Amino acid sequence: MSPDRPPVGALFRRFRERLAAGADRAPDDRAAEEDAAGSRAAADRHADRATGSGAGVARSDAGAARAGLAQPPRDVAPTDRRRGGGRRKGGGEQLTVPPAEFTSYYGRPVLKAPVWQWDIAAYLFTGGLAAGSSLLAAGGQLTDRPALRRAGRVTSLAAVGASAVFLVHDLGRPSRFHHMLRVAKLTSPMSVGTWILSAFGPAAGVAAIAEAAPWLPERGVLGVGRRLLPPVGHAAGLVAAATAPALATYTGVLLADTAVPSWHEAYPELPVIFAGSALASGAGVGLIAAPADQAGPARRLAVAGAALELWGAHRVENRLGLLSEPYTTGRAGRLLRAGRALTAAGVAGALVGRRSRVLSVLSGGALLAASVCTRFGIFHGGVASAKDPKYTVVPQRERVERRRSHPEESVS
Amino acid sequence: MGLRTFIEGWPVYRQLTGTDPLGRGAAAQSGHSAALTARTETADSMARSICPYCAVGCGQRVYVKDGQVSQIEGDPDSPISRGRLCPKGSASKSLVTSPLRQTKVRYRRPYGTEWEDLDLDVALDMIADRILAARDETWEDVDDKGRPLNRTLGISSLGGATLDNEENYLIKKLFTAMGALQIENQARI
Amino acid sequence: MAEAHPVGFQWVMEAKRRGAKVFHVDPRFTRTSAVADTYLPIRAGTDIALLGGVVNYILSNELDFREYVLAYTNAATIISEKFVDADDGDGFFSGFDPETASYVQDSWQYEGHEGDSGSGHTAKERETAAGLRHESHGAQVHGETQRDETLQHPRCVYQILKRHFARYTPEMVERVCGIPQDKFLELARAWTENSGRERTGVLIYSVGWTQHSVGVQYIRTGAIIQLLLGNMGRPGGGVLALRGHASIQGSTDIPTLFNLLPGYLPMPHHADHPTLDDWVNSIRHPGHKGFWGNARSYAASLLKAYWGDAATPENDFCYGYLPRMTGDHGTYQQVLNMIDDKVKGYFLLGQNPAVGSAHGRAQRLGMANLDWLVVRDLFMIESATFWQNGPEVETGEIVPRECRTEVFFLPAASHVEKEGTFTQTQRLLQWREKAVDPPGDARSELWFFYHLGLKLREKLARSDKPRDRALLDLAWDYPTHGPLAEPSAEAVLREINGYDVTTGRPLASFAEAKDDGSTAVGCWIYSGVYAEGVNQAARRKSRHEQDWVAAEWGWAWPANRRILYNRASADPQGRPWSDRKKYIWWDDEKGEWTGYDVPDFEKTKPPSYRPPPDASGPAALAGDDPFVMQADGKGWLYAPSGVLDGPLPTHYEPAESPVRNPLYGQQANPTRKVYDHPVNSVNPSPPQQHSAVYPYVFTVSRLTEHHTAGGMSRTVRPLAELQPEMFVEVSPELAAEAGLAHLGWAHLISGRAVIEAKVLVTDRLTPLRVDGRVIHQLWLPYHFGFEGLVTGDSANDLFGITLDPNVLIQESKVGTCDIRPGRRPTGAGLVDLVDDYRRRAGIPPGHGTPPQLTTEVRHPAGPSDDGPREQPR
Amino acid sequence: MIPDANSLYGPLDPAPDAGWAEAGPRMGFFTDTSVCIGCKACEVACKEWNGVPDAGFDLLGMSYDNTGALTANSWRHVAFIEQPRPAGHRTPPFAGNPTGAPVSADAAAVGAGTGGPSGTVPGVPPGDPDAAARMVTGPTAPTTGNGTVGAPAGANGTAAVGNGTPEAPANAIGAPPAGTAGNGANGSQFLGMPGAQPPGRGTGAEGRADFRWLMMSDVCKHCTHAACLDVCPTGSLFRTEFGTVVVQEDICNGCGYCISACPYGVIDQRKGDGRAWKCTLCYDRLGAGQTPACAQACPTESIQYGPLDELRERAAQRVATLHERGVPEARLYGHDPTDGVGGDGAFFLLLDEPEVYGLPPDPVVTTRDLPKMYKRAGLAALAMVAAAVAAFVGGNS
Repeated sequence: MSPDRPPVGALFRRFRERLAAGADRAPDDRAAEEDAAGSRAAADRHADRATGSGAGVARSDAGAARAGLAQPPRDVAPTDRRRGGGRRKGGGEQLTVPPAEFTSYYGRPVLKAPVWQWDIAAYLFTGGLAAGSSLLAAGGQLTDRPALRRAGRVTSLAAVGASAVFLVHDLGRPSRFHHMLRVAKLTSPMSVGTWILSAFGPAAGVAAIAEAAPWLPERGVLGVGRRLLPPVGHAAGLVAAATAPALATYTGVLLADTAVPSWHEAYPELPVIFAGSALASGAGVGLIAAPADQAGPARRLAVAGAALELWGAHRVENRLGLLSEPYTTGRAGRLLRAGRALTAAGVAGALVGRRSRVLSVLSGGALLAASVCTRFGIFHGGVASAKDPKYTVVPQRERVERRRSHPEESVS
Repeated sequence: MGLRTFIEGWPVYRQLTGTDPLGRGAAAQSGHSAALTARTETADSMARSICPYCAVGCGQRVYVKDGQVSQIEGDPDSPISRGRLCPKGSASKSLVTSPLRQTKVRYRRPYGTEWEDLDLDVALDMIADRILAARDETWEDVDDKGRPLNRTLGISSLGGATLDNEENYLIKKLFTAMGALQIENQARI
Repeated sequence: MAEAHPVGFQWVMEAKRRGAKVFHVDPRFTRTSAVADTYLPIRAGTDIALLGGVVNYILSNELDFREYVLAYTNAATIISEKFVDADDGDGFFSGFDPETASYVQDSWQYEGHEGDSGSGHTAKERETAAGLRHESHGAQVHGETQRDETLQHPRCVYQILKRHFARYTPEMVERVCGIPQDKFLELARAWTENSGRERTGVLIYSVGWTQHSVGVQYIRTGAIIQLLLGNMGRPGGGVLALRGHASIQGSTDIPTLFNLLPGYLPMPHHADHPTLDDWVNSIRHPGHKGFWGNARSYAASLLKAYWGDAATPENDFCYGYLPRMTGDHGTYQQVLNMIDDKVKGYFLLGQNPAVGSAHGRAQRLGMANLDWLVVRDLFMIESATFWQNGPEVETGEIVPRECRTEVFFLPAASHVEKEGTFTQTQRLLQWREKAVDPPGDARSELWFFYHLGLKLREKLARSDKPRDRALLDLAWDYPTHGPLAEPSAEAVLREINGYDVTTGRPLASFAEAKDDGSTAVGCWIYSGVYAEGVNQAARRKSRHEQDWVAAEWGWAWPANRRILYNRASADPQGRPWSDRKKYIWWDDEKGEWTGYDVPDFEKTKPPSYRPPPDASGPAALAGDDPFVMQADGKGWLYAPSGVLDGPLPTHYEPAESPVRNPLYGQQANPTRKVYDHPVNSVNPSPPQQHSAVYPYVFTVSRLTEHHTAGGMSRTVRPLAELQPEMFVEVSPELAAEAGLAHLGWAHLISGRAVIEAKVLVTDRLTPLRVDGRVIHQLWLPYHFGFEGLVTGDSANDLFGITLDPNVLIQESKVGTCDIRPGRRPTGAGLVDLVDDYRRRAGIPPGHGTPPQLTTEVRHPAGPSDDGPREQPR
Repeated sequence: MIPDANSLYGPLDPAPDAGWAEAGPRMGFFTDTSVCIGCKACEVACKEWNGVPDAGFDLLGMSYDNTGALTANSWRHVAFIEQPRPAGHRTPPFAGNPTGAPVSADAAAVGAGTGGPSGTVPGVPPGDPDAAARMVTGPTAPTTGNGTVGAPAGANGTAAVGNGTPEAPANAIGAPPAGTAGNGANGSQFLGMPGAQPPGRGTGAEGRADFRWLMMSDVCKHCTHAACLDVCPTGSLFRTEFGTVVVQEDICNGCGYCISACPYGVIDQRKGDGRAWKCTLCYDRLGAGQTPACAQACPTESIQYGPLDELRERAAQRVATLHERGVPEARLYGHDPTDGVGGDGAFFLLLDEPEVYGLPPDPVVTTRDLPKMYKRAGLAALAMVAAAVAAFVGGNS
């Protein structure tokens, strides 16, 4: 034995510590955001790893525990069952809650996390913004609120232009963006979206360009344009508005039609959230751009949009059992909470600040920011759920077990 | 390409007119995919070879296209391997086409710190000179009792066991004729 | 086998599918163990104890296949009364000569043959690895032997065997090998129950078995079991060697080995073989039984092939041109001579000793001390760049500016860029067709040596020195083809096969070889590979178009036989032992041997044939003597000659072992070869002091993903990525003891080197309880070196040089070391660490030689530290 | 042609559904892990044939798996799982050896922390140590911590005897591990109440005796209902006439949708290339009537290629045989045409739960719910329109 060798017991402790350190390296920043019960669970979990004692009981998901569900079915088809108090604790039932204990190959994710970068989340926003503002524009156009129309159309074009940039930029092979037009696949929300964008984009573009008519000279070729553009723009604006709802909501399907657990299971809500978010962001544009006398519809849109958005977000944060967790923790949780706050502030501001231009602009900004937060929140929530095998394995395992114990109720 | 062929080649058109309305299969196939075939089918020639790694002796088929090895895979006819190969045998194409393979003679002069280039013929000539010099310097005609030795112990050789029998035969024959006795092989190791 | 020969392993899986039981014995749990029915972890270096236990189990329970054993083995033969067994000699057989560390074998002989066995003193054989020449045939025995068919005679082989192995009890197996008795009995039971008339069992070893100081005796023990159980010469039986390189069998058949000429003819020895007649007679032993009677024809035909027209009966076929051995000229002796500045030039032909040979540091220091070095390889291997990137450069032992070795690196042609034959592990010659031309300056060895030969002859053309005659008279005129003037491999193969020198007709078999200079045969055992002018090795008849023996795929030596000694697949009367296991049998109507394979017997010699008393050569073998290459036609349970370290296998501890030999006073093989050289050292083993400095047993072997020294795998991307780093596998218990962390670094220290590796702590390794103590083993892959896509320290650097006496193969499958967490020191600190360990282990600088003999009195209580130290050789 | 009623879910012969009116029998893989020897010939043969670049040179410490996962640069992946658990049909490998508590769980936990960029996007991320530990010991297992506590108990015993030098009668290591070691590792019963067994109450088993080493060559499943294919917006992913799913490298523009859609985490984007890659089941070789490269290379016929119907039959027989031979844990995975993806074109015989091998236990193709999703989107869109109309019509300012 070498004299400079450290004592043996100490050496093996290093091995253990390395293990513990490995466990600690795993991202676990949820604890801070948990409510009291949740944070205790998380702390326990942390302690488990650090000390190596205990048997991993504490891995129940906080949402389910709060709900006091005996056996929270984590993959159930969405229902409208309302939650209970949400703070109820204790009770004999809870002991039988199976912890979110799961197995995977070296603890690695079963799924590949989405390769989409921030630009897809940004597109979710700009696409919604384009849709919302084109609705606003069309409304303005039909109810003769030129400020809304103008702002809506210009924003819509800018947003749809940005969307195109984001979408192409996110491609692994941007030069092949036109391959999107090779096929028209109903089974592919992205293909459907491509064709929607193909209809919406030019229409929004023409509508926006039509806004330039007043600046054109009165004579000559451009003069013809000056005369023709407004009616063409009106038509285009209506076309854009007609496709706008599809544009705003298909993105919900786009995310939901994946194996990403928290996206897929949220499929009933995502279109709603995105529709609401689109309306709210469109309303935000209206609030920013329109004089107070024209901003009434924008205020009402803001309220409607916020309602849809908040309702949807609340649902995904609570209804999905374990799969709600990614939306309430970490970056997604922060974003969604910020979005909620901003939405509330924006709506409040819009309603209160009826006469204040400044307040309206601020409210509009808040709504836009809220929409950004919501989109990024939903996006990151899904990504987080794909990265952690727990969200893949636990619900599926429960489904298997359920089927095994109740073969007659085969889950379809 | 005329507009008509362009449109007829457009998968959306094929979706609408063909058997694949969902665009999942026949309609979505690209021209490139439709024309795909195994490159073993289009090889210029195929040599029947044996895996160079372990001693099991698995049959290999070596496909050549344009003077380059395009694929090496197991020979299904072989009663030994039945067409199968282990990871090493499967990597044979990478072995023979590896960019790390040396294809130029390299020379390190005494006390040198870098490799230099050298012409193959020159190298062969230099080696021959050195063999003869070493042999002359260390030649043993007879032992101390006058019994013949006929040898040099100034030259050694160590061969790998991936050499062919024919190669080993010539190596042994030439070295024996030059009196070089210390000829060894992986078989000793 | 699944680990290193996965494609061969398909047949094991096939057998398993049909109900075969697979036992796997290995120090670590491998991919083979994963699918085996039973896995037995064993202490490295103790296989003889395990197999000896099986022999004892068979004999003490009389479970041998008695009819087979009686008829086909030398079980009934009576041995000289002078013979003293190791059992009585505390680890020594009679006749040991401590001066030369070798045996005088007279007392080992069959009764009545003590003087004329031709073996006698074996010091020279030991020096020249003479055991190797028995690869194609057994040693000689003269005349009739005395037998006791009842096997009751106390000096008959059966009884000697029984006594010798009596102490290899299950308890002893457990004590020595660390294999629990239950496990051992499971193996012994299954082996015996699945052998006999209706069933056969096969023993498969990988050639790590040969890399022991008792390697040959390992295989002997296996062969004894298989003979006792009647598993030799029968389908589904045998002892199968899984050799590790494409043509390593070919490299011994047509040897590039110092002590052999093609076809296992010995290289002449200066003292023993001054003339052709002396040489030939030493091979064939006039008057002896068996197939060596024609040795003169093989020898004369070889010389004729070498020197062509110059070789005539009058000049003894230029026998005088052959260089002579004076002792050990093996590769390790060469390397030590290089260090001592005795060697000028070195050729490395597709070989990488800087990584692949034991004691890498000695290899590299030797190469750094040459005048010139020629490396021919596909890749820039460690042996070509030792002067630039070797570990000794880092420690300052090799300074590039001071290293005089002139290095020529010549790129070689790959296996698809040339044609020729490999001989694989099953003695099968398979021809490879050429697919493409080699790139750039790359050339085949065939090209290199042919053109080198031309160049040498050209330079010597005007020489009148006698020494140059051998080169100038050499038959060296092979046809060439193509722009590169590549010599014809087929022409060389034809010469190997042999031909009639007047007509040029290729010989059909070695039976046609003549001793009058009318035939030239390059390698007599390969005669027939070019029969009828057809390249038989190139035959590729699909397996779907022939029977399961597949005799028309390639060509197996000798005479295209797929199972050797297949006469033993029939009973003495020539009938198959059983219908299930029929293979070769006597067809009474046709009066010949027939079956699925080429009979390994004279085709028309009936089972009832009995030789006349004065017969010699093949005619002296009876019709029920299946082992035709053995002089008495019997399978040798007991080897009266031919094996240098004992007629029977005996368990000796490895040269480096933490354990005292529990069986005998003699610790290690007394005849093992050790070089007394400053660079070489052996870690102390009990009863020497300080063996605890190197407390752990380590063993090395292959990974599926890599090949030998890594030159053909660490350079290949899809392989390199699969095992990208050097690692060491340790058991959790050892990890705890030594403080190692999974994926952390560790360094291992032996008396020669210190290397570092990443740690894999795995349940696949286990400590063993050996003789009441817990022994930890660790395992390393030996594929890594400092060049290539993935690099790492070389495991072989840890080994010293200790050789098996029979074949001079190094013990590089077991050694002792210490392991410590963290990375190794670099530079001078590295040398200091090794020196520090050596100092504590009592290995004095410059003296590496351990005692050859263990003479202390054993303390039954356990190991003792106060035995005598060094024993001068 | 009207799409099949089961076009999105349920049993289906996918090739005719994808417009291949003349399609032959559906071809696929059956991977029998019970005969896999983990040689990785499949990985290499695949790379050689398909020109797949290397996936990086990282020692992962995941037993002999240095590939890590199926990625764009590894279309076959051999998984290695070391388990101190009985193999059922054979003698315990370490019975009678002086072993302490097993360490596989701990080693796996360390291995879970390795990984990183591997030539694909986003690479192989590190895993969860607890889940890794459970992979080794099974659901009955203690957590990482438990296993780790056990090991030093034995180790400390040795340490006390003088640094473990061989002179010492170092048999302490063979003593029954004190403390919590072996809790469940040797097959103690899972009581359905994790944590119900207090720490320290082990089964009392003496060290690890049993051990098995599972190996399994994973590959793209070529699902009957292939989400990757259905969501692909360019038609790059398509169903071949053999019923397999192939990415067309001349079409793919790297939108990444397929990667999120795959319920098995198979398809992946290649860094620097941008396109998605995965097993093609050697579409080019199939077209020439040849066997895929991996199946041809596989030495032990662990990977079998053929008409799916035949393979399913063969697989069922194999499972029956294994059950007879005392391997009750043998089960098929992905063979069932009524499962969530309509059955896999590449299915497996496993010796443990699917998630142990990194497979999802009950994958469902996401497009099963696509009609419902569109419906919800439509409702949301209507709500949007309604809201907009109301906003403009209903107000007065």
